[in-house]
Amino acid sequence: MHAPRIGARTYLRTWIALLVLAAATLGLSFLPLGAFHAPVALLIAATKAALIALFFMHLADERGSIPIAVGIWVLLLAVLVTLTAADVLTRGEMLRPPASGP
Amino acid sequence: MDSAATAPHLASHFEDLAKQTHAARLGMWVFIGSEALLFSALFALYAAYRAAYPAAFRAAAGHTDLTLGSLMTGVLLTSSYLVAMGLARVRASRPRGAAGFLAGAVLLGIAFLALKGMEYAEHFRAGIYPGVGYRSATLPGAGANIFFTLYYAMTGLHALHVLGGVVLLIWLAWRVRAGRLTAVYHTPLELGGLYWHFVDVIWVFLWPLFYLLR
Amino acid sequence: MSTTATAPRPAGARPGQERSYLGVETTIRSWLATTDHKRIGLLFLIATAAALALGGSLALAMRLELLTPEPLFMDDLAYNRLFTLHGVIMVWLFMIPVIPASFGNFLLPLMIGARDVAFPRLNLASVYVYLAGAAVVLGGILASGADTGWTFYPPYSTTTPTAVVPVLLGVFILGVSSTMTGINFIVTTHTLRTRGMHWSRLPLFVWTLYGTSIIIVLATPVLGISLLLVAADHAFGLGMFDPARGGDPILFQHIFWFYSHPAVYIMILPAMGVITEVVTTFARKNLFSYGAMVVATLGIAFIGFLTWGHHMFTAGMSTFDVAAFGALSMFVAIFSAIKVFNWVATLYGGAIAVSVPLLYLFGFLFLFSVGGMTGVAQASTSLDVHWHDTYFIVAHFHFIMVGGTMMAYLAALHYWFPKMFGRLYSERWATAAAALVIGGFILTFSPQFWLGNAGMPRRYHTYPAEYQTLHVISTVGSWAITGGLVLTLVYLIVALRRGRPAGPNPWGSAAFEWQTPSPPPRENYITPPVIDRGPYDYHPPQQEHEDHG
Amino acid sequence: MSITGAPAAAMAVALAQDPVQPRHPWDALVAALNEFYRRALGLPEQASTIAPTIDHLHYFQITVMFAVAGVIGIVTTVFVFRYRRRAPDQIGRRVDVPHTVEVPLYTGLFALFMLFWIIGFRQFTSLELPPGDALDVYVSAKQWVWKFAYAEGPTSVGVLYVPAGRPVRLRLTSRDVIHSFFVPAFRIKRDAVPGMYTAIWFEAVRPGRYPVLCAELCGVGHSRMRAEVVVLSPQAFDDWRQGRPALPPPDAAAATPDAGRVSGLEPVDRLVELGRAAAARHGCLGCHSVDGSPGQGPTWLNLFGARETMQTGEVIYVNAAYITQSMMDPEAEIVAGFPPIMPSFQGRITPAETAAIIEYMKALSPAPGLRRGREYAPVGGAPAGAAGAAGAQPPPAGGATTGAPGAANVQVPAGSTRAAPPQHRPADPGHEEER
Ligand code: HEA
Ligand code: HEA
Ligand code: HEC
Ligand code: CUA
Ligand SMILES: [Cu+2]
Repeated sequence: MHAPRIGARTYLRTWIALLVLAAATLGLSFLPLGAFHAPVALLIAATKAALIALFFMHLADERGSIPIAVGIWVLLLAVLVTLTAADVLTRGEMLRPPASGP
Repeated sequence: MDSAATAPHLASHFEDLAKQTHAARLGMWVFIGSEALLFSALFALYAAYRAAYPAAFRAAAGHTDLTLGSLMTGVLLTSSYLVAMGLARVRASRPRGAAGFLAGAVLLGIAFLALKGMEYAEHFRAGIYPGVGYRSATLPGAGANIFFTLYYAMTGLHALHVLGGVVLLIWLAWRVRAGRLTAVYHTPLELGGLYWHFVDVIWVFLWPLFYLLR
Repeated sequence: MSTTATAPRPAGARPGQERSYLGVETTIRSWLATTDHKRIGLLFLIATAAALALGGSLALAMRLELLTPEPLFMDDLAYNRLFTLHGVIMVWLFMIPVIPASFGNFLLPLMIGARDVAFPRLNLASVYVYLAGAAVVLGGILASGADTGWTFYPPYSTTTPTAVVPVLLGVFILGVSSTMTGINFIVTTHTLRTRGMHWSRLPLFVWTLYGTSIIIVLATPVLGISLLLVAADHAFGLGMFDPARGGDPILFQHIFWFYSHPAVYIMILPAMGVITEVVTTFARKNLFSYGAMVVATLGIAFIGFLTWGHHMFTAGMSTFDVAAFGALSMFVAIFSAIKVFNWVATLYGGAIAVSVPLLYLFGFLFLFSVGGMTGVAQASTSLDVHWHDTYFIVAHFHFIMVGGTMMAYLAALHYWFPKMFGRLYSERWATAAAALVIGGFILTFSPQFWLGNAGMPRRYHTYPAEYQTLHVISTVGSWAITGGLVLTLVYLIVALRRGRPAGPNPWGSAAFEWQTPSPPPRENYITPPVIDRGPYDYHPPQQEHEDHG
Repeated sequence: MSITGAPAAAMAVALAQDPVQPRHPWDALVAALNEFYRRALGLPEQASTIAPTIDHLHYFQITVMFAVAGVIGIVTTVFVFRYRRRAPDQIGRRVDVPHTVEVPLYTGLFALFMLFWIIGFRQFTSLELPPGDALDVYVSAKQWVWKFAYAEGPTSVGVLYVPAGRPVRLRLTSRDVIHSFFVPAFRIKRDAVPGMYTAIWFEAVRPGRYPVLCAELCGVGHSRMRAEVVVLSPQAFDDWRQGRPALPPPDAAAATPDAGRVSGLEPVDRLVELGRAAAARHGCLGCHSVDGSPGQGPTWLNLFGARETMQTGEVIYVNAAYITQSMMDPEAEIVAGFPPIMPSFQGRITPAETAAIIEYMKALSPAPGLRRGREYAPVGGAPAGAAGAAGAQPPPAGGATTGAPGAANVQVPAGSTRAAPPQHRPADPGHEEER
């Protein structure tokens, strides 16, 4: 049975956390982070997504099949992105479309 | 069929309402997984193209409107919160408050679409069209072109989802007001909320990819 | 819908059959607006058989054309359209829905002791979405038909003047339909199992449907987006993969195969489920290793997602990805090996009755193994450099799809025909047809391995004259297959009207779906059954009982 | 390898066909097995260094497959007979699986699969990595022709000339849609993708002609998009590449073949000059000398009107029709003492050029021999006029005639990594090089 453990108070906290994180990533985007730029921004985005899923979408309350399902699709998403990008990243210099190297 | 009496919403092939709601939620989550993979193909393209054109992508990301983008982020996050609150109110048997929250979310959703439209218009003025039409003088070159093609494809697909979500929320708000969704039975609201939050999650990733990673 | 006519006349009804799902209502409307999973299954059975006939006719025309090295009765463009439409129809209109949407819909609730699937109206909608998709595809064919191959590679697909857009959109809509089925099956399996139907007691057919559904739900959207991108490019120059604008056509291949490789497992997994049901019923014994079979099913479903790049070894993909996808393909193959081993081992110690479904099972075992093993050879990368896009590949996938899935489809048809209609068909004619189909198959597709070795590329309208002999053999074989299939159609229709009554359980099977009357009543089980054994348990309960899994 | 005459050339070719003399009985066994399998599997000849290696993996896997398929067939049959149902209500025996069978079986099978993959992938990398001294050829595909350009020097359409015994790296690209360069005899294939370069290499083991097929669907002409690899001896290749005949041409008026320079000559002389230019451009002079010196093919000196003995022993008079046929379908008649390596120029040479080349040959044969014996009639039954004879060979129906020689200018600067942008969509403002 679905026990609504998560209520209005959690929602409020989640919302505030989300806004804080958004502000943080916005601020960080102005700092000269160099190569860490993308990882940091994506990490924050992933955190926000996790917050939304856990509390707004009540994933924290679910047991069994639903968390497993979510785990699977996150995994597959990662696989698709990784192996596709890996192709472009590891092609010989010759095969890469020219243009803007870093 | 022990609990059949208490539940007019129970379909004959389910044992009880709890099972039926669980089935509905599971179905929704599976559907969301499907949706996530829909976007993931575009995320994969983004990653691959960014690997191919890193500099052009950075330059182009610097060209999108950060203010509008951040505003949209705030708008969507807040609307998500409002939808969650709407659900909390329904559960607490306070339909009036719930409908108010949902109406707020609808307004924010519409505001998001308006901002998106403004941004598109701004780009069009600069000659930044998707695909063949692309003719920006400030950002020439293959990489920027691809960046904006992806930008239109991903934000466009997302905006379509927002649009669908807005329609869904209007219908839900109306049903809540009409007292059709109650503390006992509010599965449609739960599912609609899940969908809206998912749309939010997608934006949470689009925002850095197209605005922040400059 | 012609099936209305096939409902048994109430006059001849046997006890318990008055309430059969076929008999409760017989109006056309009661069929077209039904939410009964069994009737929906039958609707899909008819629709997919029509698709098979259409796709098969295209194949026949193609084979006829290939009799001579130079054009025989059509031009290059017509030929290119022909194999494109053959591929599109066979894959999306026939093979993907055929077992899940027809037999799956019919049997899944019966097998788990449920009254229906979780979302019956969604189920009905999937029929109409399928029909809409089919209509759009056929509209595209009438408009001028695509000539891109079923793989729609850009930039050719975005620049060809033929009607690719309707075909792409039609396939997209068909994808929506199968997603609906997939969601339904997953939720049904999770929430509607009856008392005592633990996961470790699920029939293997249910497990394979479950695995297939996972693939459908998670892979189809990726196909959808790749098709939409190509359609958008063709229609208004979106240019996501346009090299003139810095796009990379190889990336399309990545996302296309991210769907289409798992899609081949969408096609084979339910077939494997059918084979498991058939082998246990006709050997009248437990499955050799239930646990290994379940693991293999899930393994195929998940690892199958990691091997898409093996279609791109010569495409200019990076060497790193070639290595990764080659190795991952070996991983997924091991699960199929587990299955083959288990089916053969299940025969050991059985009480085997050779009947028509079992004949098709033998066809499946042998042909699927050969097809799968050639797949493994292709996955060893260097050999695929020679074989890629030759008839060797055509032979590989027809061995698996026709020799595997279609054999399983025919096995299913003959195995569950009495369940669905309560009647028996003529064993003798059925045996003759099976011989024709299997023999014709071998005649049609074996020569194609040699053609591929010799370097005959696929999708070739004209070809160097030295390949002609093998092509002629192949064409002749295709006529034998056709003979067998038409014969099947005939005696099955005859059996619908005149077949001997089957009784509830003509094969003496222990499987759950045979424990209801045949054909089953509208609500499947009058009282929800309680399960106290595994699905392949032929042995008295007093015997020490254990679960495998 | 020095070629001192036509017979020597033939001998060299014969030798090259058998580069490794079996020294050990084991080698002979391997060679015999190789040949047996190759024929049984219908594989084309092994004309590249990598082909036998790849084929050996093929044989290995096929053998395993036959064994496994055989085991499945036999075991199934045995079980069906041994355990057939003897009474209608008979029930099978319950068999529970011992894990001691499962685990080692699957581990062993998996090890076998990995072995396939390890061998296969090692071969794959060797297909990817050419030796350092490879000759680069730029291959550019276009609906529906293949064009070949060398880093410096000539280009050709539809025929790839390469030397035997030297690694050749192909850098492929396409101007429109994806094509795939496939040489069955070399066991190589690689897609030509617009907007980028892909690469593959091979080393041909002996002179000969090998078909090239397009293996990626590229439109209506796909099945007719064929070409040819002509493997020359290294020396012949060098001669061909420098566009020079074995010895300086007798007529020094135009040492550099260049059609543009001959505009001021008399009409017939001009035709002769055009013919010489065309012969140089298409590489005829790489094989045929014009001064009687030996080469890959018979010399053109005094050829026109002469009697030639064919391999079949038949004697043929060389007239315009026969020359035309030699260009379009060289394998129809093979001159005695020469290997059948001359490529077909069908669809690559315009009728006007054919006429000009014949005029050139006539000019090289000032004293035609007596016209005796049977007039040779080409397949098409052509009149003896040069242009008419050429016209008797209709260009193939596909798009191959688009490869007019003048268009054979694949401008790929060596070392550039950017393919010429595809031209299928005129309005592409963004295709300029970035930065
Ligand atoms: C139902 C469909 C189906 C299935 C199940 C498979 C299964 C497999 N396929 Fe196939 N495949 C296709 C349909 C299918 N394929 C299609 C349609 C194409 C062409 C697409 C196109 O381009 O149009 C294709 C193309 C294709 C290619 C690309 C070829 C090319 O274009 O160059 C490759 C390459 O690796 C491949 C590999 C495999 C492998 C390793 C498996 C494995 O899963 C097979 C595993 C099974 C076994 C291995 C058999 C059982 C095991 C034993 C009996 C034990 C003993 C085994 C050994 C000793 C080897 N397939
Ligand atoms: C998915 C399933 C599938 C099935 C079942 C088939 C079935 C057949 N296929 Fe096809 N084929 C493909 C999938 C399939 N194919 C794909 C994906 C391609 C690649 C396309 C591309 O390159 O893009 C292809 C390509 C392909 C080619 C290569 C074309 C080329 O590259 O140039 C050839 C050539 O021989 C061929 C032949 C056949 C034949 C003879 C059959 C026969 O088995 C058909 C026999 C069936 C019939 C003749 C129907 C008769 C039935 C009736 C009249 C009614 C009976 C009804 C009932 C019993 C219910 N197919
Ligand atoms: C790869 C080397 C090669 C090239 C390039 C080549 N030829 Fe030949 N040619 C040969 C050989 C070897 C023969 C003899 C065998 C045969 O008859 O096929 C021959 C024979 C001929 C003959 C018949 C000669 C005879 O003695 O009967 C003619 C005519 C001819 N070639 C014309 C041409 C023309 C014209 C071209 C260019 C457009 C050309 N060849 C290019 C190798 C070549
Ligand atoms: Cu070029 Cu096919
Ligand atoms: Cu695959």
